[in-house]
Amino acid sequence: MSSLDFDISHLLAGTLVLISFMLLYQDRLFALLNIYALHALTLALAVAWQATIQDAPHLYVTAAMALGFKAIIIPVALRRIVERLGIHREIETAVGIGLTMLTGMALVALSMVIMLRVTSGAASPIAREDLALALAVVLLGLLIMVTRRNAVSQVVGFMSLENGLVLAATGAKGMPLVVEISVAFSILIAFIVIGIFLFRIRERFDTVDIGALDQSRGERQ
Amino acid sequence: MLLVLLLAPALVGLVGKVKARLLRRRGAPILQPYRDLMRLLRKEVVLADNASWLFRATPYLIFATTWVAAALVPSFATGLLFSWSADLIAIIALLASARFFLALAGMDVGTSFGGIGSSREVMIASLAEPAMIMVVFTLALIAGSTQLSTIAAFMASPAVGLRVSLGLALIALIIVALAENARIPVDNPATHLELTMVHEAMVLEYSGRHLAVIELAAALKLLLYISLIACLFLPWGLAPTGHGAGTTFVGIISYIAKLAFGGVFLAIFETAIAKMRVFRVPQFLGAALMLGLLAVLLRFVSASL
Amino acid sequence: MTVVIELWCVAALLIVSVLGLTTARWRVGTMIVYGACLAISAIALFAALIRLVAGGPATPEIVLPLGLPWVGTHFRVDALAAFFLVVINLGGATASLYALGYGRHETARQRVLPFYPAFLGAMNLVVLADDAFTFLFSWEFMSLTSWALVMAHHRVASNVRAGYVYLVMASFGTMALLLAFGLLAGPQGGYTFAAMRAEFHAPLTEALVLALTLLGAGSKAGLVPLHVWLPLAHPAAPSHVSALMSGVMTKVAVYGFIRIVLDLLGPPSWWSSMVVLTLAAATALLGVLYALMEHDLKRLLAYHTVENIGIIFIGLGLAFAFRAYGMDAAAALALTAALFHVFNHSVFKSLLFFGAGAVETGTEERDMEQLGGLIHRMPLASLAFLVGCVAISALPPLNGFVSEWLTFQAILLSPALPQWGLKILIPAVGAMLALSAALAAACFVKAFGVTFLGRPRSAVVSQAGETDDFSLAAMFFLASLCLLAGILPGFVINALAPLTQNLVSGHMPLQSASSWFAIVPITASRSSYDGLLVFVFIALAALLSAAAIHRLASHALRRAPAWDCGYPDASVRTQYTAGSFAQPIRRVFGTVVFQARESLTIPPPGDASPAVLRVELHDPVWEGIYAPIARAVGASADWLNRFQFLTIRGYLSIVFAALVLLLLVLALWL
Amino acid sequence: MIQIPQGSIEVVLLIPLCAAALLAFLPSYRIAARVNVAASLLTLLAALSLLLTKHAAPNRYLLVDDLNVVFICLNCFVGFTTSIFSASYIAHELEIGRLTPTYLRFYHAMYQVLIFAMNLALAANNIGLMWVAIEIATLTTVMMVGIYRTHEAIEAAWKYFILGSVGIALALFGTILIYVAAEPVIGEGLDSMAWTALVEHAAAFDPALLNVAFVFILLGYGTKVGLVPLHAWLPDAHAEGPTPISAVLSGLLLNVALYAVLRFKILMTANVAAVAPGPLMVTLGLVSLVFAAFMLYGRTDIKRLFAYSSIEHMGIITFAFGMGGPLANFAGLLHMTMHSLTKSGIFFAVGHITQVKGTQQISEIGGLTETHPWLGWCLVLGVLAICGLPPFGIFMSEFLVVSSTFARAPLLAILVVFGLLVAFGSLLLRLNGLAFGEPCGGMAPVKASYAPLLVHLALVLAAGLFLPPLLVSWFQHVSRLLG
Repeated sequence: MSSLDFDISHLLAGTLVLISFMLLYQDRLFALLNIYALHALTLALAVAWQATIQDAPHLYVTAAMALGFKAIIIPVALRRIVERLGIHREIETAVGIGLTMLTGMALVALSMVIMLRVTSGAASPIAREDLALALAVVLLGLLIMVTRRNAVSQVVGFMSLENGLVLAATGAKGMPLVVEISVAFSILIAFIVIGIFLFRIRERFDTVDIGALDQSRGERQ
Repeated sequence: MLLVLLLAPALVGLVGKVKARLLRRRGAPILQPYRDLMRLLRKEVVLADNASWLFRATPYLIFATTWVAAALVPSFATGLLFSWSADLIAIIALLASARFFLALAGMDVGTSFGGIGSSREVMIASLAEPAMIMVVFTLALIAGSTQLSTIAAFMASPAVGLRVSLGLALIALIIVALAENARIPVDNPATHLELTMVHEAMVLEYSGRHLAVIELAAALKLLLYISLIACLFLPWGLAPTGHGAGTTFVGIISYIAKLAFGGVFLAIFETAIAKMRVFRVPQFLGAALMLGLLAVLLRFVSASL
Repeated sequence: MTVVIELWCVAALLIVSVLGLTTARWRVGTMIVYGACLAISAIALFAALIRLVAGGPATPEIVLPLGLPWVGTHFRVDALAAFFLVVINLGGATASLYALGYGRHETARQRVLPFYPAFLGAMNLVVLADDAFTFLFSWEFMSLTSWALVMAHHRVASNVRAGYVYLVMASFGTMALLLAFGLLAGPQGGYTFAAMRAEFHAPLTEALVLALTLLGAGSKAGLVPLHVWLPLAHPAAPSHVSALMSGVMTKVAVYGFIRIVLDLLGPPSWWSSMVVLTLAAATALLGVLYALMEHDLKRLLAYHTVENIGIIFIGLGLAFAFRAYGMDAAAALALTAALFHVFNHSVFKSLLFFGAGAVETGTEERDMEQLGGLIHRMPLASLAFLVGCVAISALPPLNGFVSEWLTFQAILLSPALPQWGLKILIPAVGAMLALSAALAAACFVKAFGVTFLGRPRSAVVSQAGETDDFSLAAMFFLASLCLLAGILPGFVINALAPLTQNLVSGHMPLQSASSWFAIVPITASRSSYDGLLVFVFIALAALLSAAAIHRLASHALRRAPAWDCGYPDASVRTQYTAGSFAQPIRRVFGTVVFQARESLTIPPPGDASPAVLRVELHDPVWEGIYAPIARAVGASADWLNRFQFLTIRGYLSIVFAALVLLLLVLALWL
Repeated sequence: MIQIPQGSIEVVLLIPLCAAALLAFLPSYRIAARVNVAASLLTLLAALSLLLTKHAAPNRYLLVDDLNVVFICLNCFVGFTTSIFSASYIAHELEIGRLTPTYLRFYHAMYQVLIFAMNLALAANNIGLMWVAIEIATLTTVMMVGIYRTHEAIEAAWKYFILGSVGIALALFGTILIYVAAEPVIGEGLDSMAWTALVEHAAAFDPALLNVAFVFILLGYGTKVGLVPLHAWLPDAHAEGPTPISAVLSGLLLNVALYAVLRFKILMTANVAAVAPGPLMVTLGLVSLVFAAFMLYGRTDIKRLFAYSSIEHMGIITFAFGMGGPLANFAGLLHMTMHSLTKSGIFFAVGHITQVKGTQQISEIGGLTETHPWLGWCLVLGVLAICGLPPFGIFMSEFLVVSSTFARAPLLAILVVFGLLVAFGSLLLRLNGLAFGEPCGGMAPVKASYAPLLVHLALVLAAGLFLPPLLVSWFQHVSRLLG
């Protein structure tokens, strides 16, 4: 394979990580959703590129799915929900932005170290890069979930995490279709369920703040 | 067996006489105890309303056990008939069972006196018995046997040198003997002052023939202890097994002499010392226990040297 | 042959327990269940007895395809097992006989009848088992069934607590034994006893196994400081069950100890005997002291079980010591003493608990301070109880004395031991043994005197009457056993000879050789005791004197009120109570052991209110060991409890942290 | 492309699917409940036919071997008994109006979907397929947990959902890594995701990659197993959902997740160069055991109590497999089976108890053996069984675990024993309050279905006394695989 393929895929994956950082940095809800759309878009591109260089047509489906669902529908829907529920637009973070960013850096470094070392023998350079960056994205997604107090932003974090998974899956050479389907499928279900929950919660509280949810524990004692 | 039975009251009388003399009194004749017993036998028994069958059976049990115990102590000769049927430990245990029943009888009628007597008696006994056992250990370890005849024979033999542990054991034994026979300083046989009395408190409700039997048992016990000390620590003149008439005669004479000596010694001791508070008795007996244990330990150590 | 019979008996017992489940609804259920138990136990008893007397090698082992798949359940009866089978089934038979009468008063039949036969069966199984799994299975099953019986009257809060402490302690013991067997079996899992015997055990293994067995069997037997459940659980159960738990189940624990340490582990080392002896002496002394402070009849008896277990273990410890230095005859003597005491204690402790049960059914009262004068109400029961008291106080000519006498004889052989620590320790142990024996006598003067003698201390006594015939039959049967074993100990010793031959490869001289049924530990010149002769002498002397008195003395007899020393008092309160009876001993020992404090508050002059004497005792073991443990568990539980009140984010971050941590580990590792 | 051998696994999978479709449209809950039971029964029969006939040759998606056939049967069996129990349970819920018929339809459909998903996860020969199945199972249980729509229920479901999907995501990453490791050796395509092929070639995989993969797998599926510190969802989900679901969760779903971990452990052991998964599992297992043991102590909610007990037992099982060796592995497998039987049985009892007493607060329940002897004694037996007392089966497995461990790693064994004792003490303490003492709480007679409860207890009892040789040989074969 030419170094161009490698460079482009590397670039896209890297961009994904970068956007994850933006997600991590962002503290306004709508902006967050927009950036997430961007995140998904990049993912779509990356997947598509993988499809071309691996000439694995089924990956285009995944790319399309990423584009359709994640880049367009979900952000719009979330925006709707946010408006309808009248959630206040700031995201209050649990940990200071600066600290979060530093942690993020450390995580990226960690994932690089591990993946590049581990996959040294095994896979093609593209796969290695992809895996490493994908792990970074996954960890960053987790970090978002951990550092955000607000349900919507946590959901966003979770979805960026899934993006990382998709990236990894596509990076893995010739991985059967079943996985993408399952991923998309599960995310779809997941989203529905979240929606249901937002609704239920809407019936009871005026906020989707999990903090409010956490006010009451199962076992009061 | 009959010999000890006959001698016992005389010993008590002797002790009383000597004590009286030491106090510049003429005192009752030595045979007085026999007369007391006879009189008691003739008197009617006044039984408390609440007394149970146990109360009436106890005197005979006490008498029987004490008598058997006394009979097992080689008085004037070793290797008496059936002396192998029980060893020193058994003898102690026999006395213990006598005490057991006496204490029960003390509680039978349900007066506070009986209770006082019993509870103090068992408290004293609970310390005196281990001390006694320790003494037995010492002797048994020295003589390599718990058979009294064997021990006595061994003590008489030149094989036994002068040993520290023996001395300790002797002191312990004397202390125990004083406690067991309810003598001063542990108890005062002559008093009826409830604060101090132990033995008398238990038998307070007894009268008539029952009392006689119990008194006799007490006398037997005293005799037993003195003859025990005698045969263990001054075993001279004991007729060996398979003895001729002459040696037997010597044995009897020496035995009576020893008894007399013991009685006199006891009387002197009693007049010389004062009764101690009930709750100082444990220290007194504890000392005996410690002495006994010390003796045993010394013995163990020296045996292994 | 024997083992087959025994197994069938166990099976029958289990069936009976199912029967009990169904018939418990009706009164007749009591008769059916206990009658069946009596019959079965009797059969098992005779089978085991024949086995024991006949001697001979162990039965070939029977393997059933149950339990661990590739091991199966092994059963075998050797001399040791046979002896304990005798003890168990003797207790079982008498308890069932007693329960035929006693069980009629049972209010919670359906909580007793199903478990009682199962309990008997479990105890038999423990002794029959010949592999680790079966042994522990039956062992824990025994605990379980007895727990159910303890919980029979579960509405009483104290019983529930007792059951709790009991079962927790029991499973603690089982866990300890489990670890011990794990060591013995090795990683390959040779769980049969045969395999364990065959294997060589390193010194460290030996030490660990001994410690664990002490924990395991000790917690069941009631070694200090593992005895705490005993005085709680034994009184809580119905009396015939208390008798079984106290008189028999503790013996099963002793069996377990002997089986593991003497049989499976091979010859012990000297220090093991030191450990055992120290624990045993402490147990004997503490047990009797606890008992003296106790005024609840059944709790008192339970504490005495602790004491007697101490005496038994003293014998075992001596056996170890002698065995360690190859003094087999002496070891045999010590072991015989211990086993003889096992038998004796099972007999007279059952008898005493039966008596306590009779008192309880008669008066609905266990607190001695409320009793008194029962000897008039139930003369026969009190006679039997008295025999038990004399026996347990180790007084001749009954059986309790014989075993203690043998123990003393064993102690007197100890100077021959080369090891210095033992030289110093054993005499001290002897002193403590003597002390506890004397204290036991004192305690039973208290128990019998306060409960049966004197005047009634409360109205409950007046409703008491002589107990039923079944109970009396059981009690007198045991009482006569106490006497027989006391005056003819030779037979028991001979029966034990093959057993000691197996375990310590030595046995006492054959007793039938010596004349007049005297027993001779080593040689006649050294020491001998003839229970029969002593008994005959005492009887003769008593009869003679009585006869003589009745011939010579006057027969006049007058009933009169007790002499009141000039204080005319009607109140029964002036009698000595259990508390006041124990006061001198409490002052002597209690202040040291229990930090006993007496506070006397005398009202000011003119105030008519009574003076109050308050005694407070502290249980050193409970406050020193168990309370802190309980506190620690509670505290750490509270601390950990916070972890279920985190926010979702908190949990997520924990997961996150775990992930990152593991990745870091990998990154550093690779 | 899928040929149908006799006693085919496909049937086992199809029946629940069809039943689910049917139930989704059945209006009357009575019929629905019956259909539910019937479908579960059919599934069970199909599964049993698997058990008896020889295993069909594995294809690329499904396989049946000694390891999973046992669990499939167990799965279907408990599914069946639970459906019987849920019939009577749900009736009561409907009476007191906690559930509406609409939700019931949903409930029954979901129930069958859950059974299907779990069977699929067990029968999958493809790590991707297994992952999908477990994901489906998670989502269905999430909805069932939230079905009461009370505040606590929704919170529990939400918690379960978030933590569960994070875990599942991690598991997916691990799965991908496995594929990446397999791909160079086996080549692209489905084969490099099939268990059969993977185990065959595992020795050639890159060990380093396998290690990382296993970390993700263990954390991912470990979340579903409920290992501390990933357990947070478990108590809430058990406590707030309908009791039949708690029974299925504890009895089956945890097992399924653990089964997944086991499969991967086999993979790891097949590759000698890879770091042994043992220490990791041992650590997690011990932590779970001890932590749960202490958590049991302070519980005030009965269902939460037994949820924590499930965590404890999962800890024991994970520990056993972590220790490895024929004895420990055998014990682990046995313990899995026994635990799912016993724990679901306990939940049956608990369900009726909470219904009749009208509360889950332990302090408000008392003297059950007096007021409801059957329920009470069944609870007592169940708790004693779960505490590993004879004559029940768990005694055997705990015996094997502890005794085989002590000879190899004394310290660990002592820790285990410590945990077991604390757990036992705590459970017994609560049991005393529940079953004994003065009765309190509702006295009304209960119309419960005792059959499932008694059958479970009887099975556990029987297993404690005698294990059928067939089962033994399976377990022994599997434990050899597990190394």
